[in-house]
This record gives sequence, structure tokens and C-alpha cells, in this order.
Amino acid sequence: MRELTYTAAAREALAEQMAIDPTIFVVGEGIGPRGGNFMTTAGLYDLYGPMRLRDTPIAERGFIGLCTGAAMTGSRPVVDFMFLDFILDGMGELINQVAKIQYMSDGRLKMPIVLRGSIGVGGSAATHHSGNYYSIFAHIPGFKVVLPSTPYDAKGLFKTALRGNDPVMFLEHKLLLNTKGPVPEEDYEIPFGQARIARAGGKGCRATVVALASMVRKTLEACDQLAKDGIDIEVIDPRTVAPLDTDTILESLHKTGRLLIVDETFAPCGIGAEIAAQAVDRALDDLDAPVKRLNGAFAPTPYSPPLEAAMIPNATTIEAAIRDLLAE
Amino acid sequence: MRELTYTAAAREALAEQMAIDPTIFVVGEGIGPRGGNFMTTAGLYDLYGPMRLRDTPIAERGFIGLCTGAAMTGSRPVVDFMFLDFILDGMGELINQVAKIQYMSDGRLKMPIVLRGSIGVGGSAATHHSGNYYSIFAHIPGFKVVLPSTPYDAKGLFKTALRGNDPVMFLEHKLLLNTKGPVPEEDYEIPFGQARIARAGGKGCRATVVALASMVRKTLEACDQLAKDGIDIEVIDPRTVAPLDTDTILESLHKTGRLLIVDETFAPCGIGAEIAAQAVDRALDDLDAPVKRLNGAFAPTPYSPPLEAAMIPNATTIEAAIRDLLAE
Amino acid sequence: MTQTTDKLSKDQLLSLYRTMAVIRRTEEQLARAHQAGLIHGACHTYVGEEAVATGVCANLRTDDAVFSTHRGHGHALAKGVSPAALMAELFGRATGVSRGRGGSMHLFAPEVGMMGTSGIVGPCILQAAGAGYSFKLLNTDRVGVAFFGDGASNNGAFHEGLNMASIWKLPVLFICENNLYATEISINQSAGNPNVAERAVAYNIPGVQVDGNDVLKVYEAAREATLRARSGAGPTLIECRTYRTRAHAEGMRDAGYRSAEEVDAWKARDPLKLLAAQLPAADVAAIEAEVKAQVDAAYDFARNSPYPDPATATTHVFAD
Amino acid sequence: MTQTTDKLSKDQLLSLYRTMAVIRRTEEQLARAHQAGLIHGACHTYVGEEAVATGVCANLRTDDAVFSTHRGHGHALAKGVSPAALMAELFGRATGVSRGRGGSMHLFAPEVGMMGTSGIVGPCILQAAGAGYSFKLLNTDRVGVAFFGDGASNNGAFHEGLNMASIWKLPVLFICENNLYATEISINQSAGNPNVAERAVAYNIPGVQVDGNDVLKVYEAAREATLRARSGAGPTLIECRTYRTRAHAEGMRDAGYRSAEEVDAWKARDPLKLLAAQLPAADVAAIEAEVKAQVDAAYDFARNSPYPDPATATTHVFAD
Ligand SMILES: Cc1ncc(C[n+]2csc(CCOP(=O)(O)OP(=O)(O)O)c2C)c(N)n1
Ligand SMILES: Cc1ncc(C[n+]2csc(CCOP(=O)(O)OP(=O)(O)O)c2C)c(N)n1
Ligand SMILES: [Mg+2]
Ligand SMILES: [Mg+2]
Repeated sequence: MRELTYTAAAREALAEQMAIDPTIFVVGEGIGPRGGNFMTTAGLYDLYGPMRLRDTPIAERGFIGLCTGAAMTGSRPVVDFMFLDFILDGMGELINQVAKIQYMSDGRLKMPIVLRGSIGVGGSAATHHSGNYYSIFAHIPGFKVVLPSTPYDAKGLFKTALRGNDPVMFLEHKLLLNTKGPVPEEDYEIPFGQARIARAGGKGCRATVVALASMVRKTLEACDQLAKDGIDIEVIDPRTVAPLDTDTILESLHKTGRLLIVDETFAPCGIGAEIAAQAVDRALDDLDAPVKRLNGAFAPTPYSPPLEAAMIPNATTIEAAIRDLLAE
Repeated sequence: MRELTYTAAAREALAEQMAIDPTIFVVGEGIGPRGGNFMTTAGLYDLYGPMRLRDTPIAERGFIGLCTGAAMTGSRPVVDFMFLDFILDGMGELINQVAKIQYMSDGRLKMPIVLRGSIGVGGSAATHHSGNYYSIFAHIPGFKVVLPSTPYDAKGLFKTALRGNDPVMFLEHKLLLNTKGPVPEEDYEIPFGQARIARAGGKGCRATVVALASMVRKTLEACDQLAKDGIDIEVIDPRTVAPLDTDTILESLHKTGRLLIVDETFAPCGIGAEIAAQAVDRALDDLDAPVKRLNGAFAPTPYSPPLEAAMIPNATTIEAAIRDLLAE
Repeated sequence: MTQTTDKLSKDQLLSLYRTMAVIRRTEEQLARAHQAGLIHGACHTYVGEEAVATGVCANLRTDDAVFSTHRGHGHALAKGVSPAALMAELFGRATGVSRGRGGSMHLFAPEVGMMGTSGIVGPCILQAAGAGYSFKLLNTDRVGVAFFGDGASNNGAFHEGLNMASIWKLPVLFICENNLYATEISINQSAGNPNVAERAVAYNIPGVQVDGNDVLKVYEAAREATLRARSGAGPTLIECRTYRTRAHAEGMRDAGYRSAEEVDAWKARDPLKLLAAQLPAADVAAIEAEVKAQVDAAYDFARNSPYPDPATATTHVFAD
Repeated sequence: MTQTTDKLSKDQLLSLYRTMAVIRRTEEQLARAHQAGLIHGACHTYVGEEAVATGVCANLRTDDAVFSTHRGHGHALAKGVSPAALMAELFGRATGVSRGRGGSMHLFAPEVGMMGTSGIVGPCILQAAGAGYSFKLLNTDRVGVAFFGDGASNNGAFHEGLNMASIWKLPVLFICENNLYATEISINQSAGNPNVAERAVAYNIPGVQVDGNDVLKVYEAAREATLRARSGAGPTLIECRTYRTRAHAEGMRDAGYRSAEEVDAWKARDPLKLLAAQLPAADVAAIEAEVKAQVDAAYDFARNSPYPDPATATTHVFAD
């Protein structure tokens, strides 16, 4: 199968769907002729012009609010926000309006809006360009929250986002954007709420690791290392954290008896806490050891490389965490 | 001891501290001559005038940003935001600026800012006046998050907030504002990160219930009911969710073997998930039963009384949840 | 009193009066209902400001989209929501316009282009711009309308919304209901420039200040703005100077921040009275009688409607 | 070239030149360092805009507070941060002005009144207003200063910040660096009214447009605004028309959105050249030599400084 970068895969989904659906338009800073800070819309302006690829003023709250009204009146906005940090200025519109209008209108209004852009720590981006706030959106009823970790998933999940009728946060970890992987030419969707077994454990598999976004690759690296010592681990990538496919996680836990969640973001009230809470609620008897979380440090993200590196899990610390879990 | 309402107790803390500390000023809509939508500043304008009790335009982002700059330059702002929902428009200022500036400046700048106002479901306030977003702030490094449940705690915790040097979210559940309780005349502080045992279990105590904000009273009601059947429960009110006093909770769990968290807010990635996750990490061997969470429904808050009542736990559903936990 | 009177037929004038009367009598009934404990949450009445919603909405079609505020009963009624569905909503009933989910501050009736009132000040401005964006993208001649208060004009949403509508020439009417106060804060205290229309300079769009108690003046300004919007020429900001003669919300005190003289002066310029003075008394009386019957019936309907079933409390969070 | 030249002594003029030269030469060194891979994150240079920070900050005291943007090296240097501490920061070193935590977009030097650059567009406007609030509350005559771009002027923070500063007469300078583009988006495309100074009408404060490449014009306008602020008369909006002659950020392409002719025309009006033309060539050369030595030393210092200890990575999240 041909290989595409993560960004190219998502762009293909967007291009294909825009060709089919004239109600889709994209807003953002530099997503017109420039083609997007991350090349998310490269080539599309020439095809569709300014009404459908709309360069905006620096008014994140404003264009999210504008897109809210647009979604209520027959079009399908895509907000290309560049860095998730920027749209914290639009949190009022997101939480009070976007997430609530379907419910408050008793289902008579739809809210088909997709917000997409980068998240994550890396590249000395520092604290205003490293945000990872997906646990916040998972806490709020009304959002679907998508964290693709491969090009294949990026295309399929983006298609689903663009065809659904709900608000979707489509979050692309910056360290994944240029990674490559096989992506079919055909049209396909990946349903929300279906985890992917990123590494299937065999019979003697002794632990389940749930990893998110860029942590999937790092966890797989760690597992390759452990495999050399004959240690077999199952790795699950939830792909969407709202809805969250707890069943797949708990089935694996049932088999392995041990659970670690590897998540770059802050631990308190994060998605790892939610997974651990579901495990101890629904699968206490399966637990042969405490459920462990490996998270990013609980501090803003610093700039300097050695500081930045100290903030987040890597293959070495993940491997150590798995070994610790097995020793419990 | 004399009795005060919750609001009067907090107001007394503010009045006393403003008398001592001329760098404190309060901003908000109607907190000047009007004395605050909830009477939070009644009488203070006459004493201190407009520079220290500043009625603002409807510009939540703006005045939070203004107070950020003020806190960096020698004064101590108190943002009286009325309903927590309103300051979602200021989330960018809160998360990107207020929470981060001490860290990013390597501790050379201080951020002594208190944001206070109402939270919670009740009184058909509907979805724009019922927000309970404290788990979000607990997820973000840089905030202290305070949820007083009694007038005594309101005064003591507010004093601590006003004297500290960190950003504090001081969140007052609307159903508690007019409740009364004993409040000493003397000056006192209650340190952050110290849970209160709201109901101490005896030797035969069979479960620990952690309850927050208005859920503390409802849980105590439920426990009174259970006591009639000879069922003894320990109830813990964390009082602050950041920092969170996990030790007190786990000590109780060690004694009782069972844990329920009662929290009005949304379950996913909420503070209840965090507590459950800590329990299964640090106290798996103490668990005689799954850790349970009783949360508000995962939906926006509707207006109509029967709908609204269906969204949140009450004494009856709490009692049932405790009985279920005991039956596990 | 205005030149435009001649342009409108008697029927049109009577129709304007009828809309204002429906709003006024419904609000008065709601105020009584609030005192009687039938309204569970907030209730901000539109009494004194009827001419604004009436004059604007008379220019709109059902498929134009109105986005409103916490003080939205008048907008909803003028856009075609029935008093019965409105009252039932405030009484928390399943027959309410939002099925009891919303109350006063979350009125949704997309069927008639009433796209929502809001408990948050500001978003309506942006959402109306978004409707304008949709309507332009979809090649229709529909328009988006934002009603908002003087208080909202100091909010960042005003700046970002008007600017975007300007640069993209969106078909939008920005109707500022300048009733001189935001709760108890005077516009002179909250705005560097209390003449909201003058701020149109900052966006390079037309800004018009009109007597918001004169429904014909409002009608005329809105007519021009609507034609302009439908023709693709872009948005207009209309500042309607008006006044709420009741408290900010029912049950709130209404003292200290404004004088009785000020209130009386505005009451003397009651929008219904101003228009009635130009109409045959018998016609006015007939309309009032009809409206009274309609509002009475609405009240009975609302009071006798069932509450929503708690089993439905969590439906429709998602479409899919 | 301007009348104000006479008012300033030769020493003052040389001092202005020196500051601009420090900024220019530091930025040039940073650009080279970026190409060499010494700068780990973003680097937005101020080349072409030096007159703005220089002219404004020449009016400020150390205890006045400056709040800045993503393009803040010039502001930091003009306010008193050393090239060494700035470079070390961009190189991620422990000796950097933010101890390596911030990089280009998070420069903090409260010791000299540099209260922060920001990776988010907008907040500086509000925070400067807040400093003004503090300074007024504490009965000082200090002023708060916000530097921000034309792009930021379309953000809600601009509206809310200028309005609050106006109504409370806060001692604040709002310095809009209108370099005609926000990244690759022209101000004509993003603003209904691209004349930012004209928007002062909306807040009822003075709004002045000046040639932002003429340091004396900037100095003079800032002088008036500073005096006004210190005297309690309130804020001023100053729009400085200027131009960045390098790409938006180092390493980014700089084509397609503006013409070579436009860039050249602005380069011909280089702020350093404009001032140098009025000064003895020997003095200029002497300053340039000194500055070169200073920048070279800064570079060596930065390059040889240690990285911060990872063990300190989570300190100072809280004060208590
Ligand atoms: C974001 C936000 N802040 C504060 C409030 C509280 N609030 C409700 S109405 C109101 C005053 C609104 O004034 P204005 O916009 O002039 O409208 P009016 O009530 O005069 O019609 C305020 C402050 C709110 N609902 N939303
Ligand atoms: C809230 C926010 N949105 C978007 C960005 C991305 N961004 C960084 S600089 C910039 C352009 C800024 O333009 P302007 O304010 O004119 O400043 P200039 O770069 O021209 O100095 C943008 C869009 C950001 N940093 N913050
Ligand atoms: Mg008003
Ligand atoms: Mg610019």
C-alpha cells in the first residue's frame, strides 16, 4: 500500500470530502493561499477559493462563535486552529454553545463542526504551543474527542468526523504530523469509540498498556525492548477518548491482570484517571496489581531541550514503568 | 458560637483582609454600590470606593487579563465572577497566563489572584448558570481549587486564599450560599490540602464516602438515614481538590475497605476519577469492593424542575449507592 | 411623527402594533406568573423595548435567522414563536418552545428562525455572523440578525464579530438595544464611547443610531440594513436607544441606580402609546382585546401542560 | 527630518541609535544562530521595526512595566535586558533571562520591567491595562505599556483592554506595531478599518498614527502619551506604521504574500539609516563597533552557558 504522512492522510480526507460536500468550509489563520501552517489545506484554496478556505483575523473566540452559528444554519465548518492552546480563548463558545446547543434545542439543531489542529509537547515549542487539553473536552458532554496516532487512522477518523453531525475535536500530535504509514486510496471511515490493538499480546501476555497519541509509538518501542527479554505486552490505542472504548481495555485487562496508562498530559483528572477508575469499578477482580499511570510532569511545558525532555514519558521511562508494574 | 450564612462568612473574611491589606481590590459586575449579585461585597464600596470595588463592563476575558497584569505588578486582585460559566470566556487568560507565569518566570513573578463565585446545579438556573468545572482547574498545574461546604470553611479558606501568593479558584455552590453555621469571630485560616472528616465512622464503620460541595450535606442526610439501620459511614469532605488530601481519604479507606465518591459534576475525567485512580494505585489491597462513583448525569443542565432534579445525586440516590456498595 | 408612516399601509401599522401588544401583554402575564411562582428560573422582561424587536423582525422572513440574548422574549415573539410556547417554556413544561429544557434564556425555535436566546452575554453576535456566513456560502439571500444589549457592546465578541462581518461582507444586522444599563451599570460608566453606533467606524460599516421607542424609525433603519444585507453589500450596526421600564429581572430590586424621573420620562415615550397615537382608537382596542384573549389562552395552555418526563433528561446530547 | 530632533541632545540621539543597533545586531546574530541550529524553538525577529521599541522605551523608567508579544526581542533589549541574557534564553541555557524555561516567546525580566513576551496573541494588551490599574491603585506614577501587532488589533482583547483603560483612566500606552501583516495575512484583508489609530474613537481616547520607522516621531508621540499617563489623564493608542523586513519567523518562507518591491521600499526607509543620516558618521561607526563587540561577547556567553538542570524542571509552579 502507498505510504502517506499523517498530515497528508488527513488532508486527503478533507479534500475528498470537500469535493463531495459543498457545505464544508475551513477557517483558520493562513489556511488559504498559504495552505496552512502545517500544510493541512495545501492546494485546496486554488480549487475552492476564499469562501471555503477562509483566512481569518486572529480572533479565535470570534471564528469559533461564527462557526457555531454557521453549523446551526446549514453548513459544516472546519476550524483549523493551528495549536490547541490558541482556542482556549474560545472555550466559552465551545463549552457553553457548541457542546450544548443540540441538547438545549432538544435535538432540533445540529452541530456539525470539526475543530482540528496540533497538540503535544515537542520541539521546544514551550508552554503556549504544547497544549494537550483533551481530558478537558472528554469531561464535557457534547464533544467527540479524537486522537489519531497513525496516518491510516488520521484519514479514516477525519472522514468520520466530517460526515457526522456532532462537534468533534480532532487533535493531531505535532510529533506525528510527518510520520509515514500505509493509507488506502479508497474511501473508508473509522467509527468513533473503537480502540485499536496496537500490539496484540499472546497467551503469556502479562500486562495491558493503554497509550495515547504520540505515546503509542513510544510504548511500542518500549515493548520491542521488553520483547527481547521475552516479556509480552498488549498495547491499546483508544483512538477516541470520547467516546472511550472501555470494553476493549477491560477485555485485555481480564486477560493480563495488569494495567498501565501512558499519557503525555497531566495526571490529575486526566483520561488516565478515568480509565483507572473504570477498571477499579468494573474489573477489580481482574486486577493482579495496582493500576498505574505514567503521565507528563504536572507543570507548564518549558522550552529548553533538557527541561522539555524531563516533562514527558519516553521509551526508557515507559519500559521502566512496565517493569515496575510487572514486579508489583 | 454565632451563626452566619456561608456568604456572610466569606464576606467577613474579605472585609477583614481588605482592611489589613490595601493592595486587595475586587472586580466584577455589580460588586460596587450594588454589593454583588450574591451580596458578596455588600457594604464594602462605602468603605473603599471604586478603585478597590470596581464595577466592570461585561468583559470577563478582559478583566481576568487585567487582573493578571495587576497581580504581576504588586496588587492582589479578587475576581468576583458571579457564575463560573461566565469566565469560560477567560479560559485562555486563566490557563495560558494566570496558571503559568510563576513557573515561566522561574518564580520571579507572583500571581496572587483569587477568582471567586458560584457553581452548581439548582434553582432552574439552566445550563449557562449551573457550571461546575472544577475538575478542569484541578487538571491544570498552577491553580488551587477550593470548594467550601460550610460557612466555617468558607471564612477560613477564603482567608488562606487572600493571604497566599498563588491563583485560587474559590467556588461557592449556589445551594450553600444561604446555609447557616457557626463561624468564630476570631481570625483563622484553614490550610489548603487538608480534608475534613464530615462524619467520623466508628469501629464498625463499613464504607468511606468522599463528597464535595453541596453533596456533603446530602451525603450526611443519607448517612443519618442509614444510621437508623445501624449502618455506620465515614464521610470526607476534601475542601480543596487541588491540592487534594489523598492521605486522609486513603486512611479512611484502609479502615473501611469501601469507597464511594459523590460528586455533582460530570464523571469522565472528573475529580472522582482521580480519587478512584489514586485508590487503585496506592490502596488496592485495602479494597473490599469496587470503587464507585456517583455523579451528575453526563449532559448539559436543563431548566425544568423534574429534569433538573434528575441530573444530580440526592439523599435518596446517595443512600441507595451506599447500600449497593455495601452489598458488593 | 416620522416620514415613514406614509410608506406603511394601515394594515402594516396595525400589524406592528399587534406584535408590540403581544410582547407587552405576554410579558405582563409572565411578570404576574413569576410573582405567583410559576416561573422557576430567571425572567428578564422586554417591557419598554418592544419597538426594537417588532421593527426589526417585520423586515425578516421565516428563514432569516435571529440570535438573541437573556432578554429574548420579545425577539422570540416577534420572530413567530407563540405566546403559548413561550410561556410553557418559562413554566418548565414539555410543550415549551425548548421542551422545558431551556427556560427564558434558552429559547430555541429553529422552525421560525429563532435560533436561540442565551444565558451568556456575547455569543449571539458571533453566531449571527456565522449564519450570515452560511447564507452567503449557500448562495441564498437570507440574513442573520443579532440582538444584543449595550452591555454586550463592550465585550470582545462585539469587536471580533463586527470585524469579521465587515471584511467578508456578511449579510448581518447587528441590533444593539441600548437601554442605557447593563443590570445596574450605566453605559456611561462601562463604555469609553457610549454612542455605540459611532463604533462602526472601527469596522468600516454603516452605523446608525435610532429612536428605539419609535417602531417606525426602527422599521425603516432595519429595512435599509436588510436590503443592504440581501444585496450582498454587507452588515449594518443599528443602535436603538431604548429603555427597560421594569427591573433587570423579575424579582430583583429596581432602585438606587436610576431615578424615578428617568423611568417616568421613558414611560411617557412608551412605544405602544407612540404608535397608538397614530392609529384609530377602535382598531387599537380591538387588537388589545384579541391579544388579551390570546395571552389568556396561552397562560391556560402553559399552566395545564405537563412537565417533561425525567426519563428524557439526557437525550440529544449527540446527534449520532 | 522632524522638528523634535532639535529637542533631543546629541547624546540622546546617539543613545537612540545605540539601542536600535543593539537590537539589529542581536537579531542578525540570532538569525545566524538559528541557521546554525542553536535556537531550539521559534525565533521572530524585529528587524526593520527597531524604532518602535526604541522610541517608546526611551521614555520609560525601569519601574514602568512592558508587556510584549511573540516578536519581543526588541522590546526586551530596549527595556534593559542584555543581549547575553536574551541569546542565552533562545539557546535554552540556564543563564537565559527566563532560565531557559521560555525561549523567545516567554522572556521575563521583571527586574527591568520586562513583564513578559507571549506565545499567545492578545493578553499583553490586557495585562498592561492591569499594570496600569495596579500603579493607579498603589498611587504611583508608573505606567504600563503594551506592544502588539496589527493582527492583535482585531482580537477581542484589544476591545476589552482599551475600553477598560479608557473608562478607568489608566496610565497605559497601547503601542500598535502595524507592520501590515499578521504572518502572511495583510491588514487590509483582516481589518474592516486598517487604520488602527482611528479605532480610538470607539474608546474615546487619543489615537495617533506615526511613522514607525522614524524613531524621533515615535519618541515624541510616546513622550506625550507617557506624560499624559503619568499625570492621570489616561491611556493613549499609538499606531506605528512599520515593516518587518525578514520572514515572519526564522526558517519560514517569505514569498507569495508580499512583493519584493514592497520589501525594498521599506528597506530604503530603514530606521537605523534614517537616524544615522542625522548623526556624525564617526559616532555611528564607533557605536556600531561597540555594539558588535557586545553582541559577539553575548553570543560567546550564551553558547558557553550550561543547560538548566532537569532536576529543576518542575519548580515554581506555585509560590506557596
Ligand atoms: C458573559 C456574561 N457575563 C455576565 C452575565 C450576567 N449578566 C446577565 S444580563 C447582564 C447585563 C446585560 O446588559 P445588556 O447587554 O445591556 O442587556 P440588557 O440586560 O440591558 O438588555 C449581565 C451582566 C452573563 N449573563 N454573561
Ligand atoms: C491566539 C493566537 N492565535 C494565533 C497565533 C499564531 N500567530 C503567531 S504570530 C501571529 C501573527 C501576529 O500578527 P501581528 O499581531 O500583526 O504581529 P506581527 O507578527 O506582525 O509582529 C499569529 C497568527 C498565536 N500566537 N496566538
Ligand atoms: Mg442594557
Ligand atoms: Mg503584524
